[in-house]
Amino acid sequence: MSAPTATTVTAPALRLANLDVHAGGRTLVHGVDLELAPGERLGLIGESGSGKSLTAYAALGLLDESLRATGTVELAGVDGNLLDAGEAALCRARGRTASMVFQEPMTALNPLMRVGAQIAEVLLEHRTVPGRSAAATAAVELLERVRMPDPEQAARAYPHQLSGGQRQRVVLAIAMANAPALLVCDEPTTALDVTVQGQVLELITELARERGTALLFISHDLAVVASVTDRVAVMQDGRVVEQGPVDEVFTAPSHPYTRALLAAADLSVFDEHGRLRTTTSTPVRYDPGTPVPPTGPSRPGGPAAHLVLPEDGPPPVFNEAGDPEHPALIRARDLTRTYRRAGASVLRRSRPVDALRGVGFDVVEGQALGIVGESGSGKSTLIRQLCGLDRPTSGSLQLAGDDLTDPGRDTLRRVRGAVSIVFQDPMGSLDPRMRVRDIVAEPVLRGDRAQIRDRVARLLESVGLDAAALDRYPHQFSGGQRQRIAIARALITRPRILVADEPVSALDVSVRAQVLNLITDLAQEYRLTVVLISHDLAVVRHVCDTVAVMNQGRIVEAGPTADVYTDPQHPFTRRLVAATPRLREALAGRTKGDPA
Amino acid sequence: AAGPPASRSADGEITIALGTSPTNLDFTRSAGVAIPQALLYNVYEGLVKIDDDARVVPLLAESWTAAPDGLGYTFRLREGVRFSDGTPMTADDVAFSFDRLDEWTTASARSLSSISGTRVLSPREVVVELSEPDNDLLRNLAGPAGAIFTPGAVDELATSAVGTGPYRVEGYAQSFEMRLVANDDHWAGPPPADRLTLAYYSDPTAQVNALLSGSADAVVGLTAPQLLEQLEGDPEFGVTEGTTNGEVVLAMNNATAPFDDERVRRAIRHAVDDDAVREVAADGRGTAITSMVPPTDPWYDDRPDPHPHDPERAAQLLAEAGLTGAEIGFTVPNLPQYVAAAQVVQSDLTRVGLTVDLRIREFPAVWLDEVFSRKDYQLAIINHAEPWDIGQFANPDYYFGYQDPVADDMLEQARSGPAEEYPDRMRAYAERISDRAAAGFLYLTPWLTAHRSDVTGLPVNSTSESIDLTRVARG
Amino acid sequence: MIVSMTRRLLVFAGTVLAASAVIFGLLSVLPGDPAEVALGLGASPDELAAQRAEMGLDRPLAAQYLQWLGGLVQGDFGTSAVTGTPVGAELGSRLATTAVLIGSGMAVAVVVAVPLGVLAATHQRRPLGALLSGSSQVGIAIPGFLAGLLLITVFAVQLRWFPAGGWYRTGDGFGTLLGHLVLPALALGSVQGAVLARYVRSAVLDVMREDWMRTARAKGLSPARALRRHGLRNAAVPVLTVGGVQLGVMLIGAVVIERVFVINGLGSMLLERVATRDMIAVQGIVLVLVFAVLLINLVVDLVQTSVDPRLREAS
Amino acid sequence: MTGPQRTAPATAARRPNTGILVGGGLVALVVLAALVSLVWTPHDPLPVVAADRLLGPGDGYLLGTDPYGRDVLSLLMYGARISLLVGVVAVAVAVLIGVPVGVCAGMSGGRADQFLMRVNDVALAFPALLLAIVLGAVFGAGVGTAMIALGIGAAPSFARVSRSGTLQVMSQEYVTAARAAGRGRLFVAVRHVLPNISGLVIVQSSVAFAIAVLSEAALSYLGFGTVPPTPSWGRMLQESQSYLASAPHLVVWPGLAIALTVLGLNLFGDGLRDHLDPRMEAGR
Ligand SMILES: Nc1ncnc2c1ncn2[C@@H]1O[C@H](COP(=O)(O)OP(=O)(O)OP(=O)(O)O)[C@@H](O)[C@H]1O
Ligand SMILES: Nc1ncnc2c1ncn2[C@@H]1O[C@H](COP(=O)(O)OP(=O)(O)OP(=O)(O)O)[C@@H](O)[C@H]1O
Ligand SMILES: [Mg+2]
Ligand SMILES: [Mg+2]
Repeated sequence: MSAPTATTVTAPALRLANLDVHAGGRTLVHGVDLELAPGERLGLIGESGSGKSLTAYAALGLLDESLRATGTVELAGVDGNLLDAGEAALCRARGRTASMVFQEPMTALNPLMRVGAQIAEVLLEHRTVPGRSAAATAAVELLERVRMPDPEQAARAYPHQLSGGQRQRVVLAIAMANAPALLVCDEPTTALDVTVQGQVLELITELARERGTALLFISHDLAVVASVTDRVAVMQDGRVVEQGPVDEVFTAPSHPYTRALLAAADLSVFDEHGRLRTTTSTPVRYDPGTPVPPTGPSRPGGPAAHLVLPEDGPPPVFNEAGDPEHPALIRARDLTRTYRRAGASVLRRSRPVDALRGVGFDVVEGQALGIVGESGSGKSTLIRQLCGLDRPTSGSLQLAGDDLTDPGRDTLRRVRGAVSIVFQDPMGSLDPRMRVRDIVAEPVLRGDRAQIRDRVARLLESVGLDAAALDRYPHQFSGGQRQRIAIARALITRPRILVADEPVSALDVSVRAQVLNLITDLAQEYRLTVVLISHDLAVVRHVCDTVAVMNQGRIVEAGPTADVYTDPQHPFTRRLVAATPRLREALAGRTKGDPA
Repeated sequence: AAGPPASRSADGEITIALGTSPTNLDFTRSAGVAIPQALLYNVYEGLVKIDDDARVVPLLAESWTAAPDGLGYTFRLREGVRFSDGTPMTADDVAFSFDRLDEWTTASARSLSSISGTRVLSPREVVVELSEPDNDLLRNLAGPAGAIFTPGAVDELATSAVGTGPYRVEGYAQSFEMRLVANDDHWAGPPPADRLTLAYYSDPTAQVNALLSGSADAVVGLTAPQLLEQLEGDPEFGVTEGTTNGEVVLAMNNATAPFDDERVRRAIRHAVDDDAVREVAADGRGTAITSMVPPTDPWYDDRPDPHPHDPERAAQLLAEAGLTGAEIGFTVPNLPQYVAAAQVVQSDLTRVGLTVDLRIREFPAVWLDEVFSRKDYQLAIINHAEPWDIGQFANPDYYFGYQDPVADDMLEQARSGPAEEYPDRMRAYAERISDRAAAGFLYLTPWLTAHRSDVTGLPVNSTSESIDLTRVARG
Repeated sequence: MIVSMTRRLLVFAGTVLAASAVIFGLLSVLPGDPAEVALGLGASPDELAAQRAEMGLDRPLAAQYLQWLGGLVQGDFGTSAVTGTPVGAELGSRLATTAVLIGSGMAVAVVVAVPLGVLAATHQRRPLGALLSGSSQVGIAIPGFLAGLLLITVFAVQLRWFPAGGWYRTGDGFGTLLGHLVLPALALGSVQGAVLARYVRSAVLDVMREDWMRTARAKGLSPARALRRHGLRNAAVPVLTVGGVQLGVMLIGAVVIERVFVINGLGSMLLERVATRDMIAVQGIVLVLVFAVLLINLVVDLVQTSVDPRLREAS
Repeated sequence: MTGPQRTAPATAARRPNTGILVGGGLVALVVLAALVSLVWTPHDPLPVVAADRLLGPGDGYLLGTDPYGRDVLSLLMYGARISLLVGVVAVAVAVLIGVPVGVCAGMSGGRADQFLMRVNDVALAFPALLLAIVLGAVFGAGVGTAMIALGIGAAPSFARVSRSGTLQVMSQEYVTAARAAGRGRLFVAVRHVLPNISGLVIVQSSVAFAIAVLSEAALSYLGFGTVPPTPSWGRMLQESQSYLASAPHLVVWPGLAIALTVLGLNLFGDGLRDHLDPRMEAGR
């Protein structure tokens, strides 16, 4: 794996000139000009649908059949305009002089082929290794290089036997196998846990630097872009509206859209009303120096104690309600949930999964508790308990006095009236075949039609949708609007508790800010007790006074949000906090110039 | 067609395409016309046989004399006859075969019920004793019941057939083919063909296609005349149309209402246009008949139909019987020719104001069960293929359910009376049956044969219950 | 893996048993009295009674079922009341015939379907694709027996290239078998092939939309190469299922085709025996047919498991 | 927990594709013929007119006459009724049996699901045609028996389809939301599951309908189909096969009628499938 022979020092790794992408009549990308010097790392940011991916695909000639690209695409090692080059030439270039890492690692690998073979293939395809055996060993080396635990073993594994992070490592290994002159990454870490994301990003930069590979890095997460790239281009509606060195663009953005984007992305700055900035509320001037304001409404009855799960001994009760004035609305003790994976047959015993292991905590009336943790840590399971969608295997759970450990019908009805939930995926949580009016009214089990109708109307208004929305179907709304509808549905029963499972992780930066604003506002307006789940510390930090960190079915640490973030006690929390990319730190880190 | 079809038969072999296939080789226990059609005369032989002109001629018997009182026949047997397993055929075998008749479970045995016993005079002479005079005896001896078996081979009749005939059964695969090979030490010398392959086709179209594509050398007993059009006038093929004993009968259940009323029966016969039925069902072939008697029978008469096609008369008769607009159940075998005929009948009866409910039933199983055995029918249609079968109207258990002491008496007189008066008395009997409209007699089934022009010796008519292939030859 | 195998086999056995019970129950209510069929016209009531007793038709259903089942496990399908011959032996030879027919039919189907389907998918938005999927649509729309009749008229009656029907005899050469096989196999296979082609097409289309196909392209594989190296094997998984079902369908399609080409296979045997109310035989035939279908499903199941590691894991 | 995602295509908003239009057109044609035949046919299709047997196209009969002297065109129009009847009833039976089973299995899951699907497997092993033959023998052949048998035979496939559809719907968060809001199984089944699997079921129906039409023909050919004199395309084919040489037009017309109907149904079904499949969005 010597440095690529094709790339010449002077020629740019990639040059896009006046690139258009058309779909039928529509033009999706307008006159994009981009240039990457060899080894340079360029970030491409912008809202969903702004044309980032199309631009990237066009650069490698991977556009969908139905799309047509015009303009100039020049790639080091391929002479002439790539858009005019034949399929053969493109094939020679792809995977050798330019390669790509995609967003969804779970589906990016052939499920029927061993991982090693899939890596070896790209080597053999371009004859960069003498033969099969050489390819096989090279594959193992590559796996080792991307820090895959036990590479020999992994080479023999099938994709479904690897975790998301591991699969993305494999994809990366494939991409870097032939030390390409250009590596394009389209949201490479969006699907990964924060801690894993950290490692993968590190790996990408490292490999790129080591092999002198130019990097075109697409992400909607500005902090990530800031930490990875040295130049950034901002796209809006298929146009590049601004590009330049990261610290310039991010500290002194010239284009209003960039400003708005930055403002919305940073959950630690607020407008004059102490609310998050959104793309619509464009600030006069964006100044990352603004100090972190106090987090959301503080817990009634004084802040929670900052506790950590001891190595040994029984787990403590986190966020315990001390003040009798403010009793616990939710009271969980030693909560355990063990799943037996739905055994496919009498004859097959399935090994149990401990989704919750002895979780104990309180939630005080009117407080906003955040729960953070990685995928599979048990967050959703916990929520299912709270909503009476699932019963704990052992332990006790009380909600407003009702015992949810083994509830009767009317207990359930009461509880379900009192708790309502907002889900992660705004598409999946709305029935595509129902009108908005019916969706929102769904939780109302009985009552006079007319009343319900105008209650629905009023609620839609208060989540910022006009009456016209009533008779439309979910697909006619944007992601953010859909999440608003979901929230409206959650509030129609006037619940005391609002549970939100990753309410914004599927949303765009700008929209995210709006929805978070909405939640905080409504929480105050309806005097809601909020339990908010997220893998994004910043989100929790903005909404919640208290945070509990979950890991492998346990709460490992909990306390006032600020405390936990500023001095995390438990090793896992530390790792989590450390791994979380923050724009401010990222920029700071850059100014303390690093070799690039 | 593109040139003469290359015959796919091996040399010395002649392949003959037939219709429905035998269930097995045993016509003493298994019903169905297919078994005797294949085996009688060709594999099994009786004392006498019926030739292509419907005459009774000697077979295993050289000659015979009837006792003056008509209560016995003495047969002189042919010299040097051997069964295909090598054992010589003697008078004892004849005695054995007739004594064994009561072990038969199939109906045909009943045709020899007048035999009371046998007496062996010498290896070549045997006396058949009768309980009553029987003018039908010789004819019935020419049928399956008259076949001569050897005691050594009656245990697995279903799978092996040992007879004295010119052919032996080499193998049989049900509904596929029966392979016959020449019996070289047949008393009349080896037959003209070394091998006969009887190929069975459930469907007439397939039969004719087999001939056209050279898979078969001849089609015998074709039930779909319209298929012959493409062959007629083609020099490569020969087509013959002969007569049969098969009267297509529109049976009415005389035992129950409404057909216990003679007016209704006559109305039906006036209503149905027999010629139209023949036109549609037999493509205009076959012969018109006015009673259950084919032209080949001695007592056939060609008088005009006592119930000519006359819808007005029919309607009138129905009105008299108060049956206008009634619904009639019509139970039909699920074979193309019957379904076709039935639709014409239905159409005709509808025209005279009756509602006809067609009940198509699988033949044989269900149709026989409903019509023949349980007599649970009003109107039915079937081809009565047995020779001299008009006597069935006298059988009280028979599905016609026809009660007529006078007629019964006439038949009795005819059967046991002097042989020379037999034909006239039978003619009278047949007329009465038809006059009383005991049933409808639609037409006489044609016997249709098509063959490659190089195949000769096929029977033209179907006069017996056998398909006599003993003279079939190539060239 | 072992556990999963035994599990599958147990389930399979259970299913077969259930099926056998259903078959027996269904057929024991058939009208028409086998005893009567055996005896023919005008048998006397006591003759019938005797015959019934001889056939064991007078005993309670459960007993009859158990007896039948007991015979089956020893490979004895009973003796036909109508023909007086053992059913098992004939079933064997008929099944062999039908198996050959279906085997060749399936071969034709696959040969037709795979290229047709793949091309139709890869040329989805081009004239060729439209043409191919159009022609497969037409193929599906033609009744199998009509296709058979037309083939006979043209290739057997007019051109006289092949026999119009029938089957080869033991002792005939392979050529004869082939001659008798061509037309029925075409009639059976072309129609099923058209059906299969549709599924191949959609399977390939699905596969072509997969992310990992994009990865393969990004590796530098040409579209065709990517499809061959990665696509087809994946597409095979769903197609296998359909193929299994198709085989089952063919088994029944064969009933019709055998009638058209007067082939004495299982199908024509079924029709004959239904017509003669030969219960024991019909039971045997239906059981064999159903068993075959179930067996096919099982095999498809196992093949898929061996192809797809994820399934292997799951079991 | 994925990154920003694009809005799914507006299924309802898209205009029907060519498959739906062409297929729908063909089917509509058949339906029209059937409807007209209720009030008018060129000749009375039932009575036999021996004099007019086997006339070629023209001379008073647009498409000629059959061996019974009946007008082929009138028979075709009348036959459309039967084919449609068979299809509709068969599909109705299949849906009424299959969908509830599938939805129950999919919603209850676990043991109940296991059991239902096992039963379904057994049922699947009885192909519709086989069922029709056996049932035809049991209850007497006839269009009624055939329709029911074909329906029962098709039910398992509906159960499969609706089960997998149901499983997909049940895994959606809007179902969780409904349950969290205290809605019962029945509500979920009626308001969420059924509407969302309706597309699948309709597609399956069009396929099953086509199969039913073909099966009716095959059954009539085997003698287990429509009982005369009721005209049916299948029986027209069966009756005319022995005239293939002398009067080929008798085979052509019913054959064409069947082929076009099936073609129409399949085109419609495929068109609908593509129409409902978001991934087909690109390029349309
Ligand atoms: N094959 C296609 N046919 C038609 N339109 C398409 C196609 N692919 C993408 N688009 C449209 O082009 C626009 C840009 O798509 P693109 O994937 O580049 O956005 P993006 O910036 O990558 O968004 P995200 O951050 O969600 O990936 C979107 O409006 C999308 O709907
Ligand atoms: N129905 C179930 N059957 C079996 N195991 C389950 C089930 N639901 C969850 N699990 C397991 O329980 C553990 C916790 O799942 P849970 O959904 O609570 O994690 P999470 O924190 O919500 O993850 P994510 O952030 O991805 O939503 C995981 O290992 C998961 O595989
Ligand atoms: Mg993108
Ligand atoms: Mg979750």
